Amino acid sequence: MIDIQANLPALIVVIPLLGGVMATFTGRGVLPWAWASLVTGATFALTLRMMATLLQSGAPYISYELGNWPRWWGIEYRVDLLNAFILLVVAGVGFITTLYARESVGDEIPKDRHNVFYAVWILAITGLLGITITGDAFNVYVLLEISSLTVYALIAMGKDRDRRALTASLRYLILGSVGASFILLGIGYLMMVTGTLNMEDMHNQLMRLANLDTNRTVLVAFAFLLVGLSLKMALYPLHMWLPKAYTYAPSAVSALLAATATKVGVYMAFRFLFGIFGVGFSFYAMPSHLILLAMASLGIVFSSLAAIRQHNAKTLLAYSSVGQIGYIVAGFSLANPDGVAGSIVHIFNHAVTKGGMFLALGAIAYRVGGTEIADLRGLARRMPLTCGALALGGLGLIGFPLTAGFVSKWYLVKGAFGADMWGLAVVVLFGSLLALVYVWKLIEAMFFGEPTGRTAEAKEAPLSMLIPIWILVGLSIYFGVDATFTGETATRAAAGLLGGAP
Amino acid sequence: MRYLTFVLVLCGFYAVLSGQFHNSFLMIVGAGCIALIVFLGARMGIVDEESYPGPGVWARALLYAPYLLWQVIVSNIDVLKRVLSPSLPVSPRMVRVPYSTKTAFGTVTYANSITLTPGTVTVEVTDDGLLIHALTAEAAEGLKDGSMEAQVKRLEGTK
Amino acid sequence: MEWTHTVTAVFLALGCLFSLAGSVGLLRFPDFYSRLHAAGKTDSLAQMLILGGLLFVSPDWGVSARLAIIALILFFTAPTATHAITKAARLDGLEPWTKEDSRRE
Amino acid sequence: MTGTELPLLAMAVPAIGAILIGVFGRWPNVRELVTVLTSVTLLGVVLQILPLALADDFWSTTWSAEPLVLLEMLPGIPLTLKIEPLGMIYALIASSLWILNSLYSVGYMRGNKEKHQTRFYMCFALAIASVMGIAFSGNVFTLFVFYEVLSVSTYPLVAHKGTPEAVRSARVYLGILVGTSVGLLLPAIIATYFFTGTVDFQPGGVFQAALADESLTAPALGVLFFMYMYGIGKAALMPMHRWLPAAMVAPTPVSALLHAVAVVKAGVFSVVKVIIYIFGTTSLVSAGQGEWLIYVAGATILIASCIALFQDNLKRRLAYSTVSQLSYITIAASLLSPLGYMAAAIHIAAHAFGKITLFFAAGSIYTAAHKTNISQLDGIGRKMPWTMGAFAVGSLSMIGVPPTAGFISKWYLLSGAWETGYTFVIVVVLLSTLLNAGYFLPIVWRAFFRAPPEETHHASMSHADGNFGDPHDHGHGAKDHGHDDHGDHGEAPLPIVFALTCTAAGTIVLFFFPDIALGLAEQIYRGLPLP
Amino acid sequence: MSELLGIYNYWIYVVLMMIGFYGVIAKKNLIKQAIALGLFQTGIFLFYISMAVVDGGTAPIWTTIGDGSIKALGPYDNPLPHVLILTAIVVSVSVLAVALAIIINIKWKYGTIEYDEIAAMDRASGGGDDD
Amino acid sequence: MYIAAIVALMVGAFLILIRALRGPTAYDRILAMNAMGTKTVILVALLGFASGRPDFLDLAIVYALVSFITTVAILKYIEAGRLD
Ligand code: NA
Ligand code: NA
Repeated sequence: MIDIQANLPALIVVIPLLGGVMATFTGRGVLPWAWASLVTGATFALTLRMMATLLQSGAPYISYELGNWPRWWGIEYRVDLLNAFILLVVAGVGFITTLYARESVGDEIPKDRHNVFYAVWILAITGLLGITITGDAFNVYVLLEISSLTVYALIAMGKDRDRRALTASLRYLILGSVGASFILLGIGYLMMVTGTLNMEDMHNQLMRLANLDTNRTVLVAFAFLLVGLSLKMALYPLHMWLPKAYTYAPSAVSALLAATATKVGVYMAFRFLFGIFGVGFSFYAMPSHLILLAMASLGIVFSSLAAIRQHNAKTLLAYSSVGQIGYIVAGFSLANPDGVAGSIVHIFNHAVTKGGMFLALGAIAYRVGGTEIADLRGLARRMPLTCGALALGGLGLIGFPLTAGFVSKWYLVKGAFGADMWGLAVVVLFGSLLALVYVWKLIEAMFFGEPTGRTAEAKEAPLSMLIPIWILVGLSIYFGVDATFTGETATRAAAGLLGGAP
Repeated sequence: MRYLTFVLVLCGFYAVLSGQFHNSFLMIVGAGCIALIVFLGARMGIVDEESYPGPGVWARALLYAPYLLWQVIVSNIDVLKRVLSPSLPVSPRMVRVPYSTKTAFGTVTYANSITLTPGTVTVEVTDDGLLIHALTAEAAEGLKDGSMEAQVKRLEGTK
Repeated sequence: MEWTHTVTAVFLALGCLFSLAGSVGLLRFPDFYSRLHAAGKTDSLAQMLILGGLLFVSPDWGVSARLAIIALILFFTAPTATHAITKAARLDGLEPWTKEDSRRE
Repeated sequence: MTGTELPLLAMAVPAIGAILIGVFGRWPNVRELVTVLTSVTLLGVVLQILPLALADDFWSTTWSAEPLVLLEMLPGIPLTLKIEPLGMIYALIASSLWILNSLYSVGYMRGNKEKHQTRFYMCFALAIASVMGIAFSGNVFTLFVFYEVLSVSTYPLVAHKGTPEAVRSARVYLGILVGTSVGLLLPAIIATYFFTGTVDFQPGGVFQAALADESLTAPALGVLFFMYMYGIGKAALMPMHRWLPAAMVAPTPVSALLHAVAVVKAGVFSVVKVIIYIFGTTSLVSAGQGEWLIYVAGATILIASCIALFQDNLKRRLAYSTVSQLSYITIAASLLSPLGYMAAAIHIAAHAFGKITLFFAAGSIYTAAHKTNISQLDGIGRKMPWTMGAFAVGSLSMIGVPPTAGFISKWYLLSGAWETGYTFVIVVVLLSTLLNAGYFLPIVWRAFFRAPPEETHHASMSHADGNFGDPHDHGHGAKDHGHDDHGDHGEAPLPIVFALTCTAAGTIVLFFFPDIALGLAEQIYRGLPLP
Repeated sequence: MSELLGIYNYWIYVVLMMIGFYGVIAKKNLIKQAIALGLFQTGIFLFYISMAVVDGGTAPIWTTIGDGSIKALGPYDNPLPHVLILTAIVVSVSVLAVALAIIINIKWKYGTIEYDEIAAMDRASGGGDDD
Repeated sequence: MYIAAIVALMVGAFLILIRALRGPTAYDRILAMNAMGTKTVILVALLGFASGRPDFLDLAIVYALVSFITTVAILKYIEAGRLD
């Protein structure tokens, strides 16, 4: 049998890949969902074991050469604390959202397409996991396209519920493909200069170049990658595709995307900006931290303002996500230990908080049929647990103490002080106040409104939805109350990044 | 019988292209492809009289080929002349020409031959005659004498 | 230069000549049907000449066989394609342009 | 239970109480019993802590012992609990008044047949738990966390009625409180940690080292001081006071909680604690950054008092009175002198008892006579002697006339101002005393010395008995709301009258036996490093 | 001038890419956008291939020499970009396939594939939340 | 020698391209595209010989077949309005 321990990194991608393909043959009824849960569960177990192996080994990273090709020729999977942590987040949230998906998908996707839906669903997770684990630059592009393609399909599958899912998906496809092409170009130019595709080797070659800051090819590569990654991260103003995509996608898909998709985009930025180009080039030679900081700040303010204006809760949360990405990008653009640590910890915190909130909205859509603010009015009396989860998640978005969101804000503001960026600290805190406004718009509707129509006789969400919702929201509270694990992991990972070598 | 020739032609095609006989893997894959093609061919019903006429036809075709080739050359020269001359002496028109070939194969060959002869192109095959587009008046007239139709009928085996 | 190269050169020249003739014809002829003459026929002859020419300089019989196969394919597909296009145009009711039309314009 | 664990127990009792209240939600009588029992138990626990705080060797033993680590929230920044004299005063007031407030609430909520009572008592207990957290916080980070929990747990109380007006006012309430705390207080705390590497409360402050090695300049300290003062929105320094009048829409027991027991007290308590244990006299004086607070607090006192003069609604007048009284405490602390700190500490207690009595009276008038405006109170004293009597005592305490506790704190404040030579403060105190008289005495005079308008017409109908109806008898006194006829009502239900009488008595007892409050105030004084 | 000529490939790649990019942004017909996207990606493929050129190098495919052994015929171009682009082409085709599938569905559901008409219909039905 | 032929054919191709762009009717364009297809096959063959790699001819075979199928497919779509 395959030696699981030795081939762990490869299995993390291969098992969901095969599982995804096989899902198409799972027929009808509950089998597709059961199969998807099994596969995502197994993958999550593998990522747990991966993290455990890494921590026990005490080594800075674990390297795995695919197909025993030496890593200069073949593809090398490299796992350090940073991507082991993000693997955990993606696989974990993926597994929990899969468990949740049975009712929601049953309600929103036609019965005969469940096997196809879950196949594409698992492949999307595979793509994201692949990007996170691979150490080969071109392999990142290939897996990026796998995850993007499957996500375009997943969003479009919301068409039976609302035809605008199609236009949203197409718009994301166009922008996503342009972004991916820019990344491909960037990788191409890097390959020309360094002659290799292995990220670590690329870094060493770049460092050996005499005048790195004035080397035209490197500059062009950096420009293309920066824009491409910003598009994939949905960094303001390249976020146009996100709001509609998250709104009209099926509920389970919105949750998965909100929690993982853009986060892996940020991870890619870590690998390229810190890992390959190195901190010195990316943030000191290049004025990119000014650009990124400016875009992030604008993103935080304008997307939060846009969120306040929305009348559909899902769009509101989607714009909030754009803002939260602004925090993450602002964090790592400070290029100091606190800022980068804040950025990494917020990846986890926002994943569980926003993931839980979208799952709650999915439960509301399941019971009430929509997620407009009008549908939410007075719902707390009918669906107390779901609305409670949404409210707690809201507190997390604002960054209330005892929630995970607070921990991220703490690191980000401290990082801003450390870099004498007082303006950024003001923006981060002003963002929290804007978040207070749009979260309270939801809370006031739910707890003080008068229920009408389907809201009046809505029943509480089924247990199979409530448990995943409360697992995620619970995590966002637990890691707000005791943030030592996430805090330390993020700080050590940040130190690794700032140390230069990926 | 026809399937045998079909398989043989495919094997010939495969042998010519790959030229690999010592590599067992390629041989197996080749056989597999041929089997697949034959299966699809049978399903599409293309392995029939029309695409695999009897041996006799091949012999007569060889006789007919040089005549055809010659016509091609002449017609191309004619096109060349017309294209290169500055005044572009062209007065295109549609003409309907009756035909008396019996078999489908005969009709097609006749139509093709008309196309290949200078100045004329068979546009449509209808019951009451072939619709021909002619570049000039002389080209249209040329067809009237029926000399080419006789040639084709001999190819067809009907006098 | 061996005699084969000169023969090939002649064949290639002739082939290109007819090919160009076809292209020019395609451009200069007034309507679709007349262009049919130029495009349809010249390709058949041009490809036979060029590929035939190359036969003389092919290094081994494998290459020659390929050249023959290409010639065969083009010989059958080119006219068929042209006829298919004509049939489609005809069905679509495309009327040929005639001299009288030019006087009325 | 050693000394260090008691604060944890003090927090646990109300927290568990909140859960039990939720569990017994469907049986009102059991629920009310649980509330009262919890409040009594809490007072018991707090009284156990008192001797430790009053001990002579407090600073060398209890204070210097390792603080109780509640949980390791951020790497290197735990939530810790520690006993401290000022916190002791705050905890004592909160726990004792909670008992009276619970009794009062039972009468009020049933008297007015309010909805969502279980939610009300749960949030109340949670609020008290967070108050204990604030009172015994070992570092400013813990204080901030429970400060925010207090804001969130009191939000449902302010928005209790659920009417659009209540929701709007609650929005203003939360908006300003969370806005100032996240906007200013949080960055201030982060900056403190950033510059000094610690967030722990230390007598004499934490900034000496940072100031010494120039990593923190004087103007920077000034900015930090400004962020702290305006970050603590609950201290209602103008212009951040608007949430207080807005919160008047809440039922009276909540107003009492807000004004006397918990919320505003959390504000001024945090202000004084930050001044003493984060900045410390020497840092502020040497950096010369603390003085602006005196003038802002002074202005708040005068302006708020003036506004109070023109308020016809009784609760709004009391609200603006609170805004001004809070700044008494702030101005006392901003003197940066031991006497000033003692005045602040004592006034926290004095104002608590005085203001809760006034609010209880206001609630009693509303329950019995459904009157909310001062212009309607003519001659009500005859109908509600106990209520208006207590109101008078409370007013005297506000004005600062002996034998009420208000006198003591004003006395210390004046002597503190005299000692530090701030004549401005003396003028402000005297002027505001006049203003206090100006907006309280007319109410008392109107209640007792003016004849009720329709007394002649309704004489026959009024059954002028003064019996105090059985608390569960809803008939008596609680006439249909619409009908504004105060002819035939008597006193409010017993629990209401009993509670307000106790608090009124409290203001007087505090005057004659101030040794606990004084003792704790002096304890703070003993902890300060010698100038 | 020769230096400029030597890299004419790169000029073509940029031109191709920009034409594609213009098409993606400016064209209102969804099919045209999909085609333009394909053009845009093809431009990038040309860039990768031009990168692989070795002076005097022939195609990186080994051929069977007379005696049946497989050997390279002298210097050949760098095969790595060629292989990468094989994958990139597969990706580009898949993207096109998904795009066309979505466009067909849009045609069924909206009845049109003109962006302006679709946007108008969206605004009309959904009350158009502003982005 | 080959180069000359290649250039000639390229010129021919360019002319065809003009017709493809100008061609008033769709059929003119299809005709041009079909002609272009045949030219490309020959060009690939010539390039193979020019660069001394006759094995390019395999490409020419495949291209010839694909070009034919493309033309027929487009015609079928135009006639029937649907592909299935
Ligand atoms: Na002809
Ligand atoms: Na591949």
